[in-house]
Amino acid sequence: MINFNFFVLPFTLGLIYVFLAVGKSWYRWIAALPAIDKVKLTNGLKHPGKIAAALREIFLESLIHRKMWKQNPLLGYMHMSFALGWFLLIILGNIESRYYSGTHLNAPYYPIFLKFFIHDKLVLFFEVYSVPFLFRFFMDFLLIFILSGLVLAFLKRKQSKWFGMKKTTSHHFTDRVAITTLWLIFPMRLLAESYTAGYYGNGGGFMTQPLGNFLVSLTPLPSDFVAYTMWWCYSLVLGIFFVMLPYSRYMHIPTEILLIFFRHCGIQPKKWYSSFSETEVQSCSRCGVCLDDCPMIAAGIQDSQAVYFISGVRDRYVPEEISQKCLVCGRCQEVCPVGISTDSLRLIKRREITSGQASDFRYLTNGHSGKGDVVYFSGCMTHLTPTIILAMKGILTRAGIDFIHLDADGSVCCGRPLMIAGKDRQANELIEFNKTLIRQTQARMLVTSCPICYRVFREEYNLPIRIQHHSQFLLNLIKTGKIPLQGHFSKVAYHDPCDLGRGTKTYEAPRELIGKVADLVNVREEREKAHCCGGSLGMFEASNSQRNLMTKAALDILVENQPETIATSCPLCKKTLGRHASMAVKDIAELVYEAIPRE
Amino acid sequence: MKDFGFTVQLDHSIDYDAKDKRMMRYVLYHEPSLDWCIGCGSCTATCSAGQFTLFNIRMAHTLLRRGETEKLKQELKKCMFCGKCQLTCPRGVNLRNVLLRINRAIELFG
Amino acid sequence: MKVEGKRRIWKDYQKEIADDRYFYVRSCVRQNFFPASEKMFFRILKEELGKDIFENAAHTTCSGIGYHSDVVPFETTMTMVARQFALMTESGYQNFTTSCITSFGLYTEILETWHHFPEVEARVRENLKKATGREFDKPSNLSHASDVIYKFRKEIGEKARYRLVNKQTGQPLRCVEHIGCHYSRMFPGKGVGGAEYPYVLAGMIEEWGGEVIDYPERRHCCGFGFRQYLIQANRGYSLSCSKKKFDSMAPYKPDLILTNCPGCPMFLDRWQYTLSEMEGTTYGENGQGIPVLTYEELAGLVLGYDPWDLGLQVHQVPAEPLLDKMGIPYDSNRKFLNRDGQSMGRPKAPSFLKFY
Amino acid sequence: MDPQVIIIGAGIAGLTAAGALAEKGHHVLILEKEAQPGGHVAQWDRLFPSRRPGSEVLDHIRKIMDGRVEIKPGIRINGIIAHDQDFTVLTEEGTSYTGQALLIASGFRLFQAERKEEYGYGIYDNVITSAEVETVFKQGKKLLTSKGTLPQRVALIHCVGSRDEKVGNLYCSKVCCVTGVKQAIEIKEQLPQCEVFSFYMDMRMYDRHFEELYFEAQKQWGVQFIRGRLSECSEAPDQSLIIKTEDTLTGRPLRMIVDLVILLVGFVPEPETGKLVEMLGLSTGEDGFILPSDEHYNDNLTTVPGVFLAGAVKGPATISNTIADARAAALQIDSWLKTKP
Repeated sequence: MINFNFFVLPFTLGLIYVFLAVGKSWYRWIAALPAIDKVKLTNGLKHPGKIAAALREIFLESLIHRKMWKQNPLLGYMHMSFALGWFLLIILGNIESRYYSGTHLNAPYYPIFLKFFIHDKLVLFFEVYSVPFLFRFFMDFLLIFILSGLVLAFLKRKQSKWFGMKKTTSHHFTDRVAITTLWLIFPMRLLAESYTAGYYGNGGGFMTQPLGNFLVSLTPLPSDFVAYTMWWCYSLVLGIFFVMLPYSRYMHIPTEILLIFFRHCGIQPKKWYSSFSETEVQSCSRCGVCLDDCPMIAAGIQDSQAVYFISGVRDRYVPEEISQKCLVCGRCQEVCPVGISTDSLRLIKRREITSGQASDFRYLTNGHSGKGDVVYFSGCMTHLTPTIILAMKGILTRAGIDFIHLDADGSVCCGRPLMIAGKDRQANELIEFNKTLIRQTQARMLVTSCPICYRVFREEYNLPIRIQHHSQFLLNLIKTGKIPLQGHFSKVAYHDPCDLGRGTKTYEAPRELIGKVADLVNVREEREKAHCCGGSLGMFEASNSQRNLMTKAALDILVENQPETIATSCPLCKKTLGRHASMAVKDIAELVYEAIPRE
Repeated sequence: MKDFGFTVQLDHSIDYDAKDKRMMRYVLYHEPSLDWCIGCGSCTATCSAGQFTLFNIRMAHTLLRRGETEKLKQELKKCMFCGKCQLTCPRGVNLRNVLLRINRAIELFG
Repeated sequence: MKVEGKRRIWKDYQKEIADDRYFYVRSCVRQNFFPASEKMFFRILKEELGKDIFENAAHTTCSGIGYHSDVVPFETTMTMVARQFALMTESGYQNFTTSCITSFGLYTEILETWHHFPEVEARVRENLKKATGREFDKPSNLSHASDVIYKFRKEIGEKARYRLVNKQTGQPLRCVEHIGCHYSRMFPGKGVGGAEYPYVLAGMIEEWGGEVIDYPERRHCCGFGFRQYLIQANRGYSLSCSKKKFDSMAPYKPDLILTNCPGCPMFLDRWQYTLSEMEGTTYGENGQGIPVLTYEELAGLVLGYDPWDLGLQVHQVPAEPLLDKMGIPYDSNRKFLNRDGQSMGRPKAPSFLKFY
Repeated sequence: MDPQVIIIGAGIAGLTAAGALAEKGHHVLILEKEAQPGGHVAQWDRLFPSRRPGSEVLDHIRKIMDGRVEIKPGIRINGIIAHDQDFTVLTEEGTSYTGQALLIASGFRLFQAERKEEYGYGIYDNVITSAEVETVFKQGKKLLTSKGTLPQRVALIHCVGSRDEKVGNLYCSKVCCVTGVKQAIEIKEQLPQCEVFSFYMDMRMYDRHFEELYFEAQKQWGVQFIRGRLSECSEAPDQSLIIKTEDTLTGRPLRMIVDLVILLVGFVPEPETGKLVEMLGLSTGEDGFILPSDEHYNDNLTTVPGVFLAGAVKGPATISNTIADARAAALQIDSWLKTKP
């Protein structure tokens, strides 16, 4: 028996093409990895534990879509039905083929078009527990599973609101072809199998058989001809889809697998656009989850979110405005199902734009900074919220800390504002300057009131001393009984500053600290999901009124549980929220200071 | 050329019509909020760099408007980009983008 | 341009100018750089207009240069000026006419001071009396020599042999009038036409057939400014002022610059040479510069005097192109001959400025 | 029957007061020197800050007054005789009018821009005043240069005749700043391609909605404000104007070529009012405007019983100020007439 028909050619050629194309890309990316990453990859692949972990993640994320489930169950189901359904269909199809052919060595198209080749193997409908019946039952079940996802996908495109999404992604031409063919694959399979089952009066499952009988009864044309045409269509859409895959968003499927391997081997994003960045970019499925969670949506900004930015990077053209129109708050990174480092990709792009710009900081001359046990760096922004400085100095004095206020006469910027604009080289000049100043103090600890400074001190300064944000430092003072507490605030809602929360994962210290002096009320979206206050230094392209909208959106969530005070731990957040809040906005240092009994 | 022991001094005044306005046009196109400036100087008063050197954002803006490119270039290098200026602006000018765009304009037309 | 608008302003700034019996005082600068101009003033008044003009050999500087250079105190200056008035009184004249703009400004300033502070006048009279034994009457009329020429511009115009018209094209010559700063800027009411649109030179130009051009830097100082010039290192400032004026007037294509101050013709003329040597820049057509004339020189040309008798050969910017335009004949061979017909020597040709 | 109240001046102040007095049943006569009532507002197109047509305000005021008040136009007053109980106003035409109360509402005159000689008004063709701009707009015409072309760049000059010792006016005329902003916007509305520059010493946006108008001019219309007073103006060969000012924000002189210079002329006392002051023995401030008997409590009263003041005779005032002031004057006159022995 020759299991061949010409209609399998489009599929077979497409399959060969997609394997070659994906293989070529994988090879290119791996070859382009920096030497250090290549070493990491080789070492990783020698490590079965890492491979197992990667495979587990591939199963959970690429097939089950776990993160997406967490984010949006409907969307999770939709993606899972496609990915897992199709995957199981292939597995089961192969087993079924083996059952019929008795060999593993089937042509790759054979399992796909199995029903075309085995329609003559009669299985009676009432033979419920026979093996072929079970195969047909589960194959039909999987088909329904996938088709249910397809219906959801179709509805999402038509009415994204039903999915609780404010915005869905828009697509390119190749994407349109790919998505059309992808959507057609399973309806075509359904029609081909059904018509075949209807024509022969057998061979179908619980769905395909009755549907086939019904369709045949309706169709005026000879049903064998219709069934054959459908097989051709099925093969064609598969073939076209495979050919389009490397040029469409669906490239994310094979790329994500590679990315997961990379990550498990310890490869990290670089400051420049590396092969790793390219795999990240290619792994974006454009699912649009980042759209919905972006604070900019509140300001009506809908063209520069991570998904659009990344697709621009993929197409090798990102308008400067798009690169600069982002708060760099990190929220999208938290929710991205693929875990793409969206902020780091954006900064890479910003570096390309601005890194060449000249700077001249020769006017900074080393003054004598004095000595102390603890060096307190208030930060530029904190100079605009002097109550924080007042509170911090009051607390430090009260606790009997030997401290020096390093930037009492004005701060030399920590460098992060420059870095967030892509000017790392220029930032390094400031970093070096500040490092010298800090070293001169011979302090054992650096405390700052500004999360922006805190983050860069930790990430870029390589200081040999402990670095704490004042939330951590104050908590420790309280825990060690260095400061007495008396007052108590009722109903305080805490706003996570982006750089402190998502930036340095400092979620608990401020909450614990507030717990010592106040009743902390819950906030619907907090910690990793906290909204940016809208004042972020990462944003360049938003107007004042747009920023105000973002601030108001963040405030709306903060005030849901009727707090009496909003607490935050960032001077910039305090200033931004304070502009629009109807209640007091205080830094946690102020809360602590006010709770200390007056001497 | 003869040396008489003295030189012709450059005209100190700004000849508006002789100046290159490309940088001004570029920055205003990309950051129209710059038009809202009333020259109050609060940006300059709060400026982090201004604590250490004669850096004047209000002046930089005016230099941009008048096409005084050379001086502007030297001035802009001193900016630390900290963003305090933007927080004090009474008119809500998006100053960090202004500074970023001026730098860009310097690259493009300087 | 609405000339009637200017006329309306001129009407507000008319001054009384004596019509005869002038007591004349010379200018320190002009005696040295443009001696022919002062001589011309005498010839025009006496020979052409038949007026009585007198000068006293004992008269001195008014000390204005010293005063404006902050080396002579005002008290001293006032006493020196009082002495000049005493000479006038002793000579039996009442109408005081000065050749120098700075003197004119200073005399005006002093008379105004005395008017408002009679005790100062009394003290000066006392000082003069003690120092020299002289007494004086204040002039009943104070004018600058250009005021006098302005007053008789019609009479001169009637006798004119040449007009400020380009012979070839028939178009009026385009003239820049540059007024000395001290003429009316301090006391607009004391100058013909006031400070913003002075008419003293414009009136002559109009009367003699030329066209006055108005350019942005017409109010700007020539740059002399006493101290700037006296110290060599500061001369760049002086030069820059003149350059600013030339650059500003150049688009209006002037045929000549007319001046009424000692310093202005000197600097507007010499600096054209200096600029050409320093920067290679020349003004006017074909590198010939823009001729700069005193009002006496211009009146003399109009009346048909020989250009070389008027001293035009000592100008750095050649006068020949202007003479050609006006159709005034001249003998190039006589240009560098002295009064006795002997050669004075021929100056070295400048590198850029045209030389005839 | 003799009128009870004679109002001098049929501008906004006189008409408003007349309407208010007529409503209270007084017999009012207005004497106006011009042929038409309406004063300056009748010449103006749209009013700041809302840009409503001036005619709308004028019509409204006239509607209250019409048919109840007599207006005598073309009147020149050459004498006022104060009797015990009334005043007799004598005119150049030989007629006389007697009334029990006199309201001086003779307003102001616009500063004559020719006096600021260095600006070249009346000499350079393209130097015009803000009043001329209003006329152009009121006629529904386009603002053009003297050659009839569309101006590419316009400079509005603030404080012309105001805050200037050199013309003897030390006071601020109050309305020119916002008029300048309003006209700048109107020019941009009419000629979007035209660059509009405003040269100011201070932007005095003191009243309600003024600052917002200023912001609108920057935000929506891109009007450029340069802090510096015009020093001098001269004409280029093509009749455009070369203006010189200090750009005080760079601390350097600035030179610019513009197609049109618009002088925002301020308020000066009306010379005819000066005669009334003499006739009645009233006093004026150093600014030449009439002084009321008390600047806070009795600012519609004068030192002469029965003589009242309303509007810009007391100094620069906006239209809303003037209307409110005229109503207040009407109340004062009404109570004075009622309590009169």
